[in-house]
Amino acid sequence: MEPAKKHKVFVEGPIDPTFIAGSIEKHNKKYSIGAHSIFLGQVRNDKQGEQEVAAIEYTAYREMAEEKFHEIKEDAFKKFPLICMHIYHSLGVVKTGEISLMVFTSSVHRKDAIDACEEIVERIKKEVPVWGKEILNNENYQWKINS
Amino acid sequence: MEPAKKHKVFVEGPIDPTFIAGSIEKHNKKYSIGAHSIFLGQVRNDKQGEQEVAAIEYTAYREMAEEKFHEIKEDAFKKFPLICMHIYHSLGVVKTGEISLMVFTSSVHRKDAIDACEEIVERIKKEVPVWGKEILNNENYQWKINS
Amino acid sequence: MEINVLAFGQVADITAKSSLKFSDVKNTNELNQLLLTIHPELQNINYLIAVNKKIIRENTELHHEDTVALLPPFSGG
Amino acid sequence: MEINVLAFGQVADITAKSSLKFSDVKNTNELNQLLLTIHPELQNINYLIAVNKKIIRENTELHHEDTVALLPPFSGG
Repeated sequence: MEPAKKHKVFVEGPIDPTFIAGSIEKHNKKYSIGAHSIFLGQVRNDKQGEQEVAAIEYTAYREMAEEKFHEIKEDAFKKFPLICMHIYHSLGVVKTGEISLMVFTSSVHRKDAIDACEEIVERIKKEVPVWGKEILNNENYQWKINS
Repeated sequence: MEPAKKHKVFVEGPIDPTFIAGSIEKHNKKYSIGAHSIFLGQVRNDKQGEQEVAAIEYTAYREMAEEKFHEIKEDAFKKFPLICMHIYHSLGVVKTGEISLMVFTSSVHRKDAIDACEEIVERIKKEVPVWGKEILNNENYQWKINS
Repeated sequence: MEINVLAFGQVADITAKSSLKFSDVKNTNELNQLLLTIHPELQNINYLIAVNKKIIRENTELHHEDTVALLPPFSGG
Repeated sequence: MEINVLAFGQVADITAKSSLKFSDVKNTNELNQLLLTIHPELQNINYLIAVNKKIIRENTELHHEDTVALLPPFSGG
């Protein structure tokens, strides 16, 4: 089992699909893995009256967020028999259609990866001090609200 | 919403991570998507006494399997408000560490993509006439059993 | 009257062929008995039967050119 | 005695600064009252308070060089 190292979670700008492919590929020597579960958050063009969201600018209370990500990872490794876990979250501007969050879990049996991935996503949305500023077409903005 | 077209599900050999990246990238003009959930099945090196699994050779009752995949897709589109759904399954030889199944769902809100992805994976394992022949190091084989 | 029988997985290991032809078999029960007579090892395998791609749970009448598939437990994914 | 106050999201929109310094504030209640006096619009925002990166729910004593963060509802992901 890979220890929950204090890996960098934050990346500047969107998360690139080829980076995700690289993440998947890196597991092809971990022969005990039977299942990967991947969650990707993509920026939506939500409507706001006449306007729509063109991008989200993410800011964070970085030191606290990094501690919280580390805690979430450690808790998940304790609760689920995971072989690997990776979390990436964007900072700065991410346009609609681009990816701002990736949670990637791997386990021997599928249920553990699936359940862990879902729980980690929920905890990130609720517990990590990150804020999304939704930038509208007309350059006005509003603060994103998580459901 | 994309209709559940009779897309090809079966691919010869393993599913390549760069192919998965291409799948993700194709959604970057679908601005209403907020969440992707991806499940990947990877071939494990399960132990069998002194031997371990080196590869799985997949065969299928192809016509029936294709109808079943289509039914599973249509049911998921009816049950969950999905924007996209993609299923790929390998036929032929897939070595340990390589990927043999990909289920990829996309929706506005995360819960729909996550729940649909999980349900589709469960149904594939139970209902689709595909068989995995586990080829051991010493070239013996045994038939895979799904849990 | 002729029917096609398709064998998969462990069943095909036993029949040694993935495709067989039978004549004058009235229903799936009769087919099963015939198969078990030819290949007694099939008794140890828990296979389902599909007629024209639909899994059947009860004895089913067979017609000319029906396709019967012998399906051991699925193990895809 | 000096404390650092960090403002984020909607709170920073109101304070117009992301980092503020205060002197001689005994506890978080006192800090809150001070902030509301300077920026009455903060009354409309449902922010949490973290002292040295730990969210606190009750009035908490402040010490020299403590960092207090004003955290509006999180919206990452």
